[in-house]
Amino acid sequence: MPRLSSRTRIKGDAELQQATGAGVSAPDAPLVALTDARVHFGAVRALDGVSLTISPGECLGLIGHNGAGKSTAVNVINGGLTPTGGQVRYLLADGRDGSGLADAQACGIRSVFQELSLCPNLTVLESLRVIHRDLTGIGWRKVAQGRIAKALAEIFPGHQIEPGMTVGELTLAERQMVEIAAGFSDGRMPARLVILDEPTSSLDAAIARQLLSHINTFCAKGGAVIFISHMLGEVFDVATRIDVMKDGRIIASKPTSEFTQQGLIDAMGHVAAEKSAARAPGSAKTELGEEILKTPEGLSARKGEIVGLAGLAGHGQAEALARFYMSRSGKLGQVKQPEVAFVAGDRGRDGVMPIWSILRNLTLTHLPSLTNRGLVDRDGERRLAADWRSRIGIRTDNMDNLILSLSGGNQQKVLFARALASSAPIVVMDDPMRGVDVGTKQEAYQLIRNEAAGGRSFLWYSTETEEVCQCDRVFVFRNGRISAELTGDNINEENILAASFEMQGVGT
Amino acid sequence: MDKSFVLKLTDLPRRPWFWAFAASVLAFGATTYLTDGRGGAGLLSAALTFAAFSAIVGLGQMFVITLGPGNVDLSIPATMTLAATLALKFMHGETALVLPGLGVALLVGLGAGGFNYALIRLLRIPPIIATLSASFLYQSLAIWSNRGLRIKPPEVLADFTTGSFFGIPNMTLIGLLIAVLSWIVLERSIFGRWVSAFGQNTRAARLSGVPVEVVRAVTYISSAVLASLTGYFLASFSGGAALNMGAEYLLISIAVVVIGGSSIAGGNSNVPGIWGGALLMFLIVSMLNSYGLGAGVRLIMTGTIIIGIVAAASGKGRAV
Amino acid sequence: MNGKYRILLPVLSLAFLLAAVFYLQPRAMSYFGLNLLFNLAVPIALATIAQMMIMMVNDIDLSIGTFVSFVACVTATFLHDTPVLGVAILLAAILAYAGLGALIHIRQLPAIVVTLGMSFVWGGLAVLLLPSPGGTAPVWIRSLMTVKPPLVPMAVVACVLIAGISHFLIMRSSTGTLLRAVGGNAQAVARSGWSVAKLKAGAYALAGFFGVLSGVCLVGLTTSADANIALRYTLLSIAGVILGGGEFTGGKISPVGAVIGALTLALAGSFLSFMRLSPDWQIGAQGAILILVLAVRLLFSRRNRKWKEAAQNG
Amino acid sequence: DTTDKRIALSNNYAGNSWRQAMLESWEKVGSKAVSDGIVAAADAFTTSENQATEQAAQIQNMILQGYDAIVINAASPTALNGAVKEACDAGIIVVSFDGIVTEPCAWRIAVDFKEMGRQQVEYLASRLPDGGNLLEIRGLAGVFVDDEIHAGIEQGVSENASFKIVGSVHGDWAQDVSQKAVAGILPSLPEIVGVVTQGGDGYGAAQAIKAAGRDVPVIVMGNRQDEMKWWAEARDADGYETLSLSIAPGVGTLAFWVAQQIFDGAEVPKDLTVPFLKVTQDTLDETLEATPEGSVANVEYSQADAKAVISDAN
Ligand SMILES: Nc1ncnc2c1ncn2[C@@H]1O[C@H](COP(=O)(O)OP(=O)(O)OP(=O)(O)O)[C@@H](O)[C@H]1O
Ligand SMILES: Nc1ncnc2c1ncn2[C@@H]1O[C@H](COP(=O)(O)OP(=O)(O)OP(=O)(O)O)[C@@H](O)[C@H]1O
Ligand SMILES: [Mg+2]
Ligand SMILES: [Mg+2]
Repeated sequence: MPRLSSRTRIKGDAELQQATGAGVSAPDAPLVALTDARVHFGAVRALDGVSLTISPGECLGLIGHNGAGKSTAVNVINGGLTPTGGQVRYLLADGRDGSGLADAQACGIRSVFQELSLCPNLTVLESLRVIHRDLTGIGWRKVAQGRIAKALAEIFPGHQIEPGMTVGELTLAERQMVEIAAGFSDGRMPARLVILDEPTSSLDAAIARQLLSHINTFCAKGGAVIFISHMLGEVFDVATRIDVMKDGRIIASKPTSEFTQQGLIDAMGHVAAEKSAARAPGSAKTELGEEILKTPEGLSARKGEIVGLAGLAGHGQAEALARFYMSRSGKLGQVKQPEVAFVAGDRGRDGVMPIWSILRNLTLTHLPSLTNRGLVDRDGERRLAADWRSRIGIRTDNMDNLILSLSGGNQQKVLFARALASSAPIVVMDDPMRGVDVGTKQEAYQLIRNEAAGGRSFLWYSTETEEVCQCDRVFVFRNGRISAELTGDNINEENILAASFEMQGVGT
Repeated sequence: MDKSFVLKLTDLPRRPWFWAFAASVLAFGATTYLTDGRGGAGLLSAALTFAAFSAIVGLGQMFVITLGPGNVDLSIPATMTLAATLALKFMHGETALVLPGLGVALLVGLGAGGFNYALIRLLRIPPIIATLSASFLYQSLAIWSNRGLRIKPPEVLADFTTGSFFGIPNMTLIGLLIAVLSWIVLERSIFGRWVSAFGQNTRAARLSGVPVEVVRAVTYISSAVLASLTGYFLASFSGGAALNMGAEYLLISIAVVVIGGSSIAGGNSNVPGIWGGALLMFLIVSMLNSYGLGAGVRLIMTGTIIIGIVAAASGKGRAV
Repeated sequence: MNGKYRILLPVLSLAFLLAAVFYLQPRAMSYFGLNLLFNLAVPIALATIAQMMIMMVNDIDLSIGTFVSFVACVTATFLHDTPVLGVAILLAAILAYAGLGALIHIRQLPAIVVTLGMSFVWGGLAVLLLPSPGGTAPVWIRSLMTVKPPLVPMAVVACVLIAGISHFLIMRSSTGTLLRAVGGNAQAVARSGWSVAKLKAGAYALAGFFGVLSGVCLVGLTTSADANIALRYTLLSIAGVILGGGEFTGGKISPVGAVIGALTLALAGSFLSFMRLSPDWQIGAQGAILILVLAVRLLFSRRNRKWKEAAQNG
Repeated sequence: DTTDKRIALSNNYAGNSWRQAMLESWEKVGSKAVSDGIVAAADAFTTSENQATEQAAQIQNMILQGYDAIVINAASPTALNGAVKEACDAGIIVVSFDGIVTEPCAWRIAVDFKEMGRQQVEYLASRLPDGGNLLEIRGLAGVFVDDEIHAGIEQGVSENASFKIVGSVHGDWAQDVSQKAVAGILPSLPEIVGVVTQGGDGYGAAQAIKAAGRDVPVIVMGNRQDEMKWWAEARDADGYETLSLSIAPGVGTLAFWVAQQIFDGAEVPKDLTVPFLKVTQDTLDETLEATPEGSVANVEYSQADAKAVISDAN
C-alpha cells in the first residue's frame, strides 16, 4: 500500500500559490504542448486558458475537484476535442509539429477514458482493432491477441482475462484492466504518452498497485503518462510532477516532491475537512437499533448501522446488493414508502437518465411522495431539488440543464441526492464514491454519518479499504460468498485483506 | 407584446411538433388552392374526422414507442378488427347495447394488451415479434368469430360517430379529449415520468424504485385499449366491421408518432405532434389525390415528405 | 445470452422443426423435397442478412421488404431488357442505402422513421416500374436458381454459402469488427478517430447489397415480379435476426444465426401446411408457432441468467 | 374414376368477406364431394399474408404433400409461375381462378375484369346520356385485377367521350379505406355524376359523399350485401337506380369441378371464361334475399354447371 508519509514533504502553503502554466523543466522536447487552451460549453468554461507540456519520461499527475476540467483537458490533449481557443501541438516521430486527432494518434498518444469506452459486444482482442488502425489483413486476430495478451501479462501479472472473452461478460474491474492494457499495448506506433483518466476508480487495491508500478517502469523507460485520480496517495506514488486544476485553470504545477497532501487539498479549493475523528466503536454500538434486514447469504444490518461490503472487486458484492435491492423493491406498494434506495456506482449503466435534466434525475425516487392523485407537485419538486443542490453542492447554474452536462463527480452527487432524498430506511450503495473528489467525499461521509445517526441503515460496497474502515460492521466477500464478518476494532486493513485473499494464493 | 412572447414565436420551429403542423397547413393550402378555396371547410372537417382515428391509435403506439428501442405494438390492426368484430356482433344493431358493446370492445383491448404483455414478460419475447405473433392469433379469432360478415352498427352509434357538435365532428372531440388526457398523464403525472425513465434506461429506472413491470404492462394495455376503442368507433363510423379494417393503421400509427416528433430512441414523447402527424397523413394523401398523381408518385412523395419533416425537426434534444 | 448459447438455440430449433416436418411428411426427406422446402428461403435469408447489417449498428430497417420488391421489379424489367442499365440502377440503389446511413448518422435521425419513409419511396418506384405484375427473369439468374448440384440441393448450398460469407465478412474480418463496434459503442469508435458516418454508410451499403441479392434471387425463383412481392420480408427479416440470437441494440448479431432463423421461419410455414389445420386457424397458427419457437429461448436464458438480466427485466 | 384424387385449394388471402364466402363455398361443395365419394380430399389452405412468395412456398408444400390437383386463387399472375411449373412437372393438375396464373401448363378460369370496368361506364352512359364527371375508386396499387379493371374503365371512357374522370383514389377494396380516400378528395372535386368502382368500396364512397353534404351520384356497386341493402333503401326512399357487378366467390367451386372433370378424362381447354355476377334494379330484391347479412352475393357451381361450361368452351 502506498503510504503518503514516505513521500510527503511539508511545505508552506505560500509556495502553492506560484502557479505556472508550463512544465517546470522539460528534460526532452515535449511530446505535447498545450498553450492557452480554452473550451467553453455555452456559459460553462470547462477550460479557461490551460497551458501545459509533457515530455518523455514524465508522469504528470492531474488533480482537481469534480468539474475542474480534467477530462476536458484530456480530450483536448488527445485531439478528440478542438479547443475554442488556444493551441495543441504534437511532436511527431519525424520531428514535425502536428495537430488534430490523426496526428495525436500518429504521435503515439493513447487515452484511457473516465467513462468506460469499450464495446461490450466485442471480444477483448477485437477491442484492440478499434484502437489500432494497423490491425488489418489476414492474420490480424493473431497479432491483436499477441499484443493484448502481452500487455495484460506485463501490467497485471496473474490476471484471468482471455483474449477471446466477450467484454460485456467481464466485470467492471476487468474491463478497466483491458482498457488500460490496450492503452499500453504495442502497435505500429508504440505508446509514447498514455493518458489515464481515473483508471483506478473501479480497481481494487492490489490491482491498482500493479498499475502504479507499471506506470513507474513505463516512465523509467522513457514513456510519458498523464495520471488523473482523486486518490491523492496514488498520485503521489507515481507522478513526477503534479498539476492542480481548479475551475478550468491550472493553479499549481510543481514537481511532486514540492507538494504536501494537505497543501494539495487546500489548493483544490476545499475547506480541508480534518480527517474525522475515528468513531468510537463502543459508543456507536449502543445507539444501533433492532436488526432490520437479513439476507439469505448472511448480510444483516440494524437500524442506524453502516454496513460495509469489502473484498476484491468482482467477488459478488455488487450482485449481493442488487439481489437484496431487487427483492425489496419494484412493487407498486413500495413506491411511496420505499423500503430501500439505491446509489449506483456505474452511472451510465445504473443511474443516469441521459435525456433528462438534473432536476428530474434528482427527484426520480422521491417523486411518488410528491404526487397528488398521480399528478406531480412541480413546485414541491423544485423545492426538493433546490434543497439538495445546496446540501450536496452540485456545480451547475441551472437545475434544468441536462444531467450529462455535469462532470462525472457531479453526476454522482445527483445520484446520491436521488437516494437520500427518499424516505427509504435502508440505502444500498454500490461503490458510490467512484470518481468523487476528496472534498466531496468528506461531505458525503458526513452526510452518511448524519443520516445513520438519524436512524437510516446503509449497505455500502466500496473498492476503497479506507472507506470500508469507516463502517460499523464489514462483510468481506470472496468468490461470491461472505468470508468474514468484522466488527468494531476488528475492522482494519489487515483483517480485510486477510479475508479477501485467504486460500486464493495470489498474494500480490 | 412582451419580449417573452416574441421569443416563444422564434422558438416554435424548435418544437418537435411544429413541422408536422406546418406541413399540414401547407398540404391543406395546396389542396384548397386547386379549387380557389372552395371546399376548404369540407376538407378540414374530413381531415379532423379521419385524423381522430389515426390520432387515437397513434397515442397508444406513442406510449409503447416511448418505452425505448424494440418496443412497438404491431398488433394494433388485429386488435382493432377483433374488438370491432366482437362488439358489433354483440350489439347486433340494437340501441340498448351500445354501452355494453363499448364494454366488450374495451375488454377485448384489455385482454389483447394483457396477452401481449404476458408474451413479452413471461416468455421474454421481443415486443416486435410478440405483438406480431399475437396479431395473427387475434386475426384468426376475428375470422373464427364472424367469418368476415359485416354487421351494421346500431343506428344511434352510427349517427354519433358521423355526427358533429357545434360544427366539430364528434370523433374529433373524442380524439382531442384522449389527447389531452394522454398529455396530462405523460407530462404531469408520475406515470409519465416512469414511462420516460423506462425508455431512457430501464435498468436505472428499476434501481431508482420505478415499478418497471407495472409501467410496461399498463403501457401495452393502454395501447391495445386505445386500438379497441378506435376499432369500435371506426366500425360504427364506416358501417360495420371488416376483417381488413385496421390494416392501414399499422404504418399510420407508427408514422404519426415519429412525424409528431417523439423520439424513437425512447423516453421522449410528444402529444400535440400526434395530432399534427395524423392530420398530415390524411392531408398529404388528399393533396396528392387531388392533384391527380398516380399511386407510384403519391407513395414516393409521401415517403419524401416524412423524411423531410423528420430531417427538419431533428436537432439536438433539449432538456425536459 | 452468451456467445455459445446464441448459436446453439437457433440450431436446435431448426433441427427440431426439421425433424417434425420429416415425421409429418417423409417425402420431404429427399433431394427434391429439401429443395422445395428451402428454395424460397434463400431470398429471405439474404434479406435477413441485410436487416442484420442495419441492426448491427443499432438501427432497424422498415423498408427492406419494399426495397427487395423494388429490386425484383428492376431485375424483371431493366436487368432483363437492358442489363447494363439494370446493373447501374441496382448500384445506385446500394449507393442510396449508403447515403441514408450517412444521413441518419450525421443528422442524428431515427433510422426507423427514415426507413419507414423510404419504404414508401421504394414502393412508389416499384409501382412506377411495374404497375401490374409482370416482367421476366433474366435467363442466367433463372438457371442459377434452378441449378441442380450433385448430392445437396441448390437451396442448401446457397444457404451455407450465405452464412459462411457473411460470417467471415462480419465476424472475422477486421472491417466487420469495426462495424460491430459501432453498434457496441459508437462513441468509443469515434473517439478512436474513426468516422462513424463512413462506417454506418458502409453497414447500410452492405444491407443494400444483400437486399439486391435477395431481390435478384427472388425473381430467379418466381420468374417475374410485382410491386408488392416481398413486403412481408420486412417483418420476416426482423424475426429472423431475433430468432437467430441477434438483439436490437448493442451490435449483438450472428450471421449464421440469422440464416438459420430465416430457414426456421420458412420451415415453420411448411410445418403448418403439413398439419392441415382448419383455414380459420391457419393464420393464428403462424403466430402460435412463432411464439413457441421464441419461447424456447426462455429455457436457455433461465439457465444462463445473471443478475444483470434480472435487473433489466425486474 | 376420381375417387382417389386429392384436390387442394391454395388461397392467398382471407381478410375480407369475399374471400370468406369463397372459402365457405369451397368447404361446402368440397366436403359434399368427399362424402359422396367423388374425390378423396378437398383441403383448403390460406396464407397469413397476401404475398406471392408465401403462396409459392405453400404450393411447393402441396407438391410435397402429394396432392393430385391444386386449385389456385393467385396473389400474382406471374410470380407463382415458378412454383406452378414445378407442380406441373410433378404431374399435378393446376387450375387457377379469379387471380389466374399465366404459366401455360395451368388451366385458367378467367373473369374478364377489363370488360367489367368497361360495362360500368357503358351502364352510366345509358343512364346519363349527357355524360359528366366521374370519380374512380381503384383497388390496391400494383395488383393485376386493379390494373385490368382500370384499363376497362379507361376504355369505356374513351368510348363515351361525354364522360371525364376527374378524380381517382385507391380504396384497397375496403369500405373504410375508400371512405377515407373519397372524403379526402371530394372537397377539391367539381360536381360528379357517377362513381366507378372495383367492388367492396361502393358503400364507403356513398357514406363519404353523404357526409360531405353532396347529392349521391350513381355509384356502381360490387355485390356486397351492405351495399345492396343501402341501394334498396335508397331506391325505396327516392327511386335510386344503379348497377352492381362482381365476380361470384363460388367460382372457386367451379374450379374444383373443372379439376375433377380433367381427372375424369374430359377434354378441357386451358382457358375458360365465366361471366361475372351482375345485379340490376330488377334482380336486386331477390339477390339481397339470398345473400347472408354482411356477406357477398354468391353462386355455387355444381358438377353439371362445370360440364356445361366446358362443353360451351369446346
Ligand atoms: N458536453 C458538455 N456540455 C456542457 N458542459 C460540459 C460538457 N462537458 C463538460 N462540461 C462541463 O465542463 C466542466 C468540466 O468538466 P470535466 O468533465 O472536464 O471535469 P472533471 O475535472 O473531469 O471532473 P470529474 O472529476 O468530476 O470527472 C464541468 O463543469 C462540466 O459540467
Ligand atoms: N488529507 C486528506 N483529507 C481527506 N481525504 C484524504 C486526505 N488524504 C487522503 N485522503 C483520502 O484517503 C485516501 C487515500 O488514498 P490512497 O489511495 O493513497 O490510500 P490507500 O489506502 O493506499 O488506497 P488503496 O488501497 O486504494 O491503494 C483517498 O481516498 C484520499 O481521497
Ligand atoms: Mg472527469
Ligand atoms: Mg487506492
